[in-house]
Amino acid sequence: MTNLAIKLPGLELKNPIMPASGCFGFGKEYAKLYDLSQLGAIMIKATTVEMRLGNPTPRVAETASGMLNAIGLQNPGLEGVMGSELTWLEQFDVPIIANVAGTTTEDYVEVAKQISTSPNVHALEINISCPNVKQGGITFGTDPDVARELTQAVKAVSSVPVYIKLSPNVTNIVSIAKAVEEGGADGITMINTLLGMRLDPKTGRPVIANITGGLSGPAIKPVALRMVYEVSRQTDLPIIGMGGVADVDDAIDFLSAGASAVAVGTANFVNPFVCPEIIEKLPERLHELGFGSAEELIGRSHRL
Amino acid sequence: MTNLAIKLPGLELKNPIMPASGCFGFGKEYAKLYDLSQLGAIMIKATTVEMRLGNPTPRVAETASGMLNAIGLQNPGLEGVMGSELTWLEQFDVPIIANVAGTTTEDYVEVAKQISTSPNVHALEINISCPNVKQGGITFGTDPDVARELTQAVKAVSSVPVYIKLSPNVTNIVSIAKAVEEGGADGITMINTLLGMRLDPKTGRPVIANITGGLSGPAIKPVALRMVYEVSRQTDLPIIGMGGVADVDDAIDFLSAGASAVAVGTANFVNPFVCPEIIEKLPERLHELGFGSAEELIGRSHRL
Amino acid sequence: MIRQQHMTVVSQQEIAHRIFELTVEGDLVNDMMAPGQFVHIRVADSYEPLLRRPISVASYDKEKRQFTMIYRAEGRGTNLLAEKRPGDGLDVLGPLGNGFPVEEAAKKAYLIGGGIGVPPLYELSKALNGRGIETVHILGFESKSAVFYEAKFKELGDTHIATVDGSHGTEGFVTHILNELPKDFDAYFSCGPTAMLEAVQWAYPEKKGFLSYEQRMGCGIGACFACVCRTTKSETDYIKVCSDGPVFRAGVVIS
Amino acid sequence: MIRQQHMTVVSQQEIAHRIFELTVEGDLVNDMMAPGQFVHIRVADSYEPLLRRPISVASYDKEKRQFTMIYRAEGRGTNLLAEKRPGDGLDVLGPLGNGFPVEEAAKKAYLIGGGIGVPPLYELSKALNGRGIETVHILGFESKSAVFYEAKFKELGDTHIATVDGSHGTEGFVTHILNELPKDFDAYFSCGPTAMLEAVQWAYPEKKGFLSYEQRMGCGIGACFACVCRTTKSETDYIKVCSDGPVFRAGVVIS
Ligand SMILES: Cc1cc2nc3c(=O)[nH]c(=O)nc-3n(C[C@H](O)[C@H](O)[C@H](O)COP(=O)(O)OP(=O)(O)OC[C@H]3O[C@@H](n4cnc5c(N)ncnc54)[C@H](O)[C@@H]3O)c2cc1C
Ligand SMILES: Cc1cc2nc3c(=O)[nH]c(=O)nc-3n(C[C@H](O)[C@H](O)[C@H](O)COP(=O)(O)OP(=O)(O)OC[C@H]3O[C@@H](n4cnc5c(N)ncnc54)[C@H](O)[C@@H]3O)c2cc1C
Ligand SMILES: Cc1cc2nc3c(=O)[nH]c(=O)nc-3n(C[C@H](O)[C@H](O)[C@H](O)COP(=O)(O)O)c2cc1C
Ligand SMILES: Cc1cc2nc3c(=O)[nH]c(=O)nc-3n(C[C@H](O)[C@H](O)[C@H](O)COP(=O)(O)O)c2cc1C
Ligand code: FES
Ligand code: FES
Repeated sequence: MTNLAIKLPGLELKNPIMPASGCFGFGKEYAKLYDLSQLGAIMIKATTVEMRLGNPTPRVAETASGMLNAIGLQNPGLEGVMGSELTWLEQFDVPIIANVAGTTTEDYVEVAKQISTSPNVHALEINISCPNVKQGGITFGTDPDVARELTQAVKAVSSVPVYIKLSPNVTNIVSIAKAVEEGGADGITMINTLLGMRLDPKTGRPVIANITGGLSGPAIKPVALRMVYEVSRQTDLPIIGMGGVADVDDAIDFLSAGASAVAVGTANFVNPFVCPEIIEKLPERLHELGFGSAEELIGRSHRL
Repeated sequence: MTNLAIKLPGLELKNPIMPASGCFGFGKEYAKLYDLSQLGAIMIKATTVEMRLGNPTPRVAETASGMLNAIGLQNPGLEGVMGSELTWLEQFDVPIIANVAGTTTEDYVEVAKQISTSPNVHALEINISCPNVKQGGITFGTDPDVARELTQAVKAVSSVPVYIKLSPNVTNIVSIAKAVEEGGADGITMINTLLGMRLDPKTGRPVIANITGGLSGPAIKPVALRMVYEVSRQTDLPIIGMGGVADVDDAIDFLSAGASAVAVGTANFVNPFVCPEIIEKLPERLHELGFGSAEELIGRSHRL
Repeated sequence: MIRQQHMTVVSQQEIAHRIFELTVEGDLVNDMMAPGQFVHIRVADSYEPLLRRPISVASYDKEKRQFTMIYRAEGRGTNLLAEKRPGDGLDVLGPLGNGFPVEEAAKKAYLIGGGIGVPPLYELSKALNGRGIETVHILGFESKSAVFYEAKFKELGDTHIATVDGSHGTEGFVTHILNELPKDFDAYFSCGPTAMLEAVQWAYPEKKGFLSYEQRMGCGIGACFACVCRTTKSETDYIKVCSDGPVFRAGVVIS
Repeated sequence: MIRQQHMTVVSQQEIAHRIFELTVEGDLVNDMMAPGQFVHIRVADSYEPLLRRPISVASYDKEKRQFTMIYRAEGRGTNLLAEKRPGDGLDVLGPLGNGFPVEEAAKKAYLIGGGIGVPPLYELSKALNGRGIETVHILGFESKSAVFYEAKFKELGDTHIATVDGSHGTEGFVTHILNELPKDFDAYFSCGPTAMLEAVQWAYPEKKGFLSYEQRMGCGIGACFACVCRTTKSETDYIKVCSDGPVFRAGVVIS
């Protein structure tokens, strides 16, 4: 029997596959398609203190093997998420990773403190890297000192382990990773989207109302993989890797690069069954490759 | 008549389309396919003081809508390039932009000084952004101060205008652009490749012998376009834009974003006739869009 | 229930300039519930193009397990879709969204469509006629070459055509026709460009109306928040076109 | 002259397990000059997969303007290629590279191939036989199910087959057969995995040999420096497999 289980701070995962934040809402829609208890975990949509309506539309645009989005952290706010979304999710046997966003340190602290007390929230993912909010968000993820301090502040109040979600839009991602490690982070999730833009060749106007958006999907996989590889070699933190995962071999690649678990974002829109499909194929693929467990594969590329 | 001509420091371009450095060698191979005098300009392969053999193979790997390369600046060296390649190119009525690379400031200065005296070299493109050389290269492009000083040093010795080629692997590309503007650069070319990686899912090994490589092709176009847009709004330097250009609408997009001319890299491998094809289609497309010249389109997205 | 199904192309035909009628077969049709629903189509087994394309159901036949779409081959995705031939497979996610509430019409309904907003009105008209409701069709197109289904709509009721260039029917927009028609209907149903929907709402502020909206989509099922619109209900209220719509009562959506 | 041409698929057949024989037609064939040349194929009109795929010419017929390739459907690109049907178009860049120098063989030649390195040896054998040269074929495959063209080679000369699993012919590698054969030939030609080329060179240090190499390619025409190998000539000498090769004299390339 191939063992898919992975143990991470706060998380006992049945398998290393989970939907990425913002690409799965709070699970309700996908629950109509399959049993969410199959998933390793669920990363829910970013939660902010107050409800947010996000950016004007169009909010998405297609690009070659990728897409841009500028949703802008639309969410029902801390009360809405804790009151209705998380409670609803309790019916499933699946750990929730709550994605926390804000524009000030106080915002992050407030959300982290409260949401970490929800019984099914087993870990926090601190989104210091969303490119689609005008203030705050992006700078937290690009300056090591700011990232360290935010990590410390969140760690001080969280009742569950804290994962920091890194932005790829930086010169040196290892320096940010090391800073959050120093700040006491329990793990890292990476990568968030690359900042990009699409124009309408007819009008010359940006297709996304917000002008720029975050690039995700298979197009960014090489960048994501390189960053996971670098960070996993140079820090001791466990990594939940993501960026362009769309099939079982992509998941294998992220584990090989050094991730301990893998999140699937954009691919859910292309194939809503992608997560259970990868989970189903993983044991056979591991067996073919000569591995008895998913765990053995982690960081395989470093050992070669 | 639609006017395609563009005037840039040192360059009187018949049209705004040129092959990007490293994707066209020194023109010999493509000269067998079409008349190089059709091109707006030619950006030749990076030249270093001494001949270089580059990295071990495999040097290329395909990715979703893109490719990775780690050629590693293989070139015949200053003497070889000036002696045989540039002389051979004199038969064509096309300005050459010489791509200059090195590992120390002295290297860059040496190549810039000499190669800028070649009669058909009308401008230099200083490659401070190649991700595939182990020392030097990459850091020049990621630190504003270093970039400024290198620009000054090269400007001091060059007999022709100097364009600096920016790396996209930075937190803040505008700060690098401003630094090279202060350093006296005549223009900017952007973007070079994004640092990426591919693994073989069977073995877990990196496909590229050099482990990481530079990501190019349609996958990176959204990132390139966003950066051209940002830099063109915040500096006064003319930009030669590139990154994923593969058809006439891509070229339109880069001009709209603020580039004054457009370079085509990876697409030459997919369609070796891509440059003359874009040049041929440009007048009709401009006419359809209601523009009388390519120049009018430049920066169109800023004015909307 | 929403399914993702590998359906089979039964027929594909160009019925007007770059307008294609595509019929596919599969069990997914069993779950179709109302005219105005749509499907989300993956046009190629490639990452480029990556996203699915939303296309309305123009008509369906549960007995034959077939449904028909009508679409304009315009961009990358729809042009690839136009290459499908009978026997080819097609990856369809659906049925999605809520359709037109046929039970809201009492005696006579106006069906107002523009361009590629016309197709869902066909199944709607059949359904209304099936309930004994008189339907009047007011359809706008770019020009004569883009007109389709005129005869089919005529079989179901009075049909008025407007073309922007005047090459067929009335010159101008559907609103030019609406101005000339009596207001003796009890409900209207409309699908087309947002500007048209706005104009139609303005024309009949006192009538019961149902409008089908378009938005750029990601998931198509309500999870990604790509396709939202604010509503007139409150400052903080919003709907998702894909899962709450695409059909909404007139006066609700701020577009 | 190198051309980029939209050729037409004449036939496609699976001739062994996941091994396809594909014949296409077009003027580009007129420029083919020697067995061992290759073409660079764009398998889909999409950016994914992006790059062309290098495939050897297995045989060509200038009168019919047709040439044949034999390839293994393995990864993304070759699997898409395997979906092409007669009548479909195919974007081919070629002919590329320099082929085998048939004039270098005097009386008797050994043709040593492994797996998907076997195909170019077929046209080569025909050309050598056409010049009155005796050919002996030593061909290695994974297993019986992967063997192709055995009968065709037999028509041209002695043919020995090795399979790794022993399911057909000699068990093991081509070198196991070479050890048993006389060395009464004047030239050998080989194409296959690099390890096999190395072994063959070691087996016949004193003979005249020509080897066809593989490398990952970008442009396929000599411009991008993706496909280089160092040579035995000097520390700084190198060749490009695509334009200087793919065929080189034994002892030249450091692989
Ligand atoms: C609910 C709904 C029902 C629709 N029904 C029909 C129909 O029955 N017939 C028909 O011809 N068209 C219909 N459309 C519009 C259709 O989805 C677009 O024409 C199509 O997505 C364009 O894709 P493309 O590949 O041709 O264009 P591209 O420009 O390549 O598309 C790029 C991206 O933009 C999106 N996009 C472009 N135009 C639109 C648009 N108008 N609406 C939403 N997304 C868009 C695409 O889906 C894709 O993600 C409908 C749209 C919606 C939202
Ligand atoms: C000169 C030459 C002649 C060849 N002739 C034949 C032939 O006649 N029949 C045949 O079956 N194969 C031949 N090959 C190998 C063939 O090119 C690869 O099998 C093919 O490119 C694999 O593509 P894929 O899409 O199936 O695999 P993928 O794994 O999707 O390919 C990914 C990338 O790697 C490259 N690649 C993968 N394997 C190889 C390889 N072995 N050599 C070069 N590039 C590779 C691909 O071209 C592509 O760019 C030849 C290779 C060369 C260099
Ligand atoms: C529509 C959309 C919404 C997203 N929203 C969030 C979010 O709320 N919080 C967050 O941390 N990341 C968000 N992301 C980023 C993803 O979680 C993920 O990091 C990124 O998309 C890369 O993975 P992918 O290529 O698999 O999509 C969003 C991505 C998309 C496409
Ligand atoms: C094979 C290859 C070699 C390259 N060599 C160089 C080089 O020598 N100097 C340089 O400045 N850029 C080099 N580049 C980068 C390109 O000039 C260009 O900036 C980049 O590829 C993005 O454009 P594209 O997406 O159109 O390829 C190379 C790119 C490729 C793919
Ligand atoms: S398209 Fe994703 S919520 Fe509507
Ligand atoms: S593949 Fe480009 S030089 Fe050989």
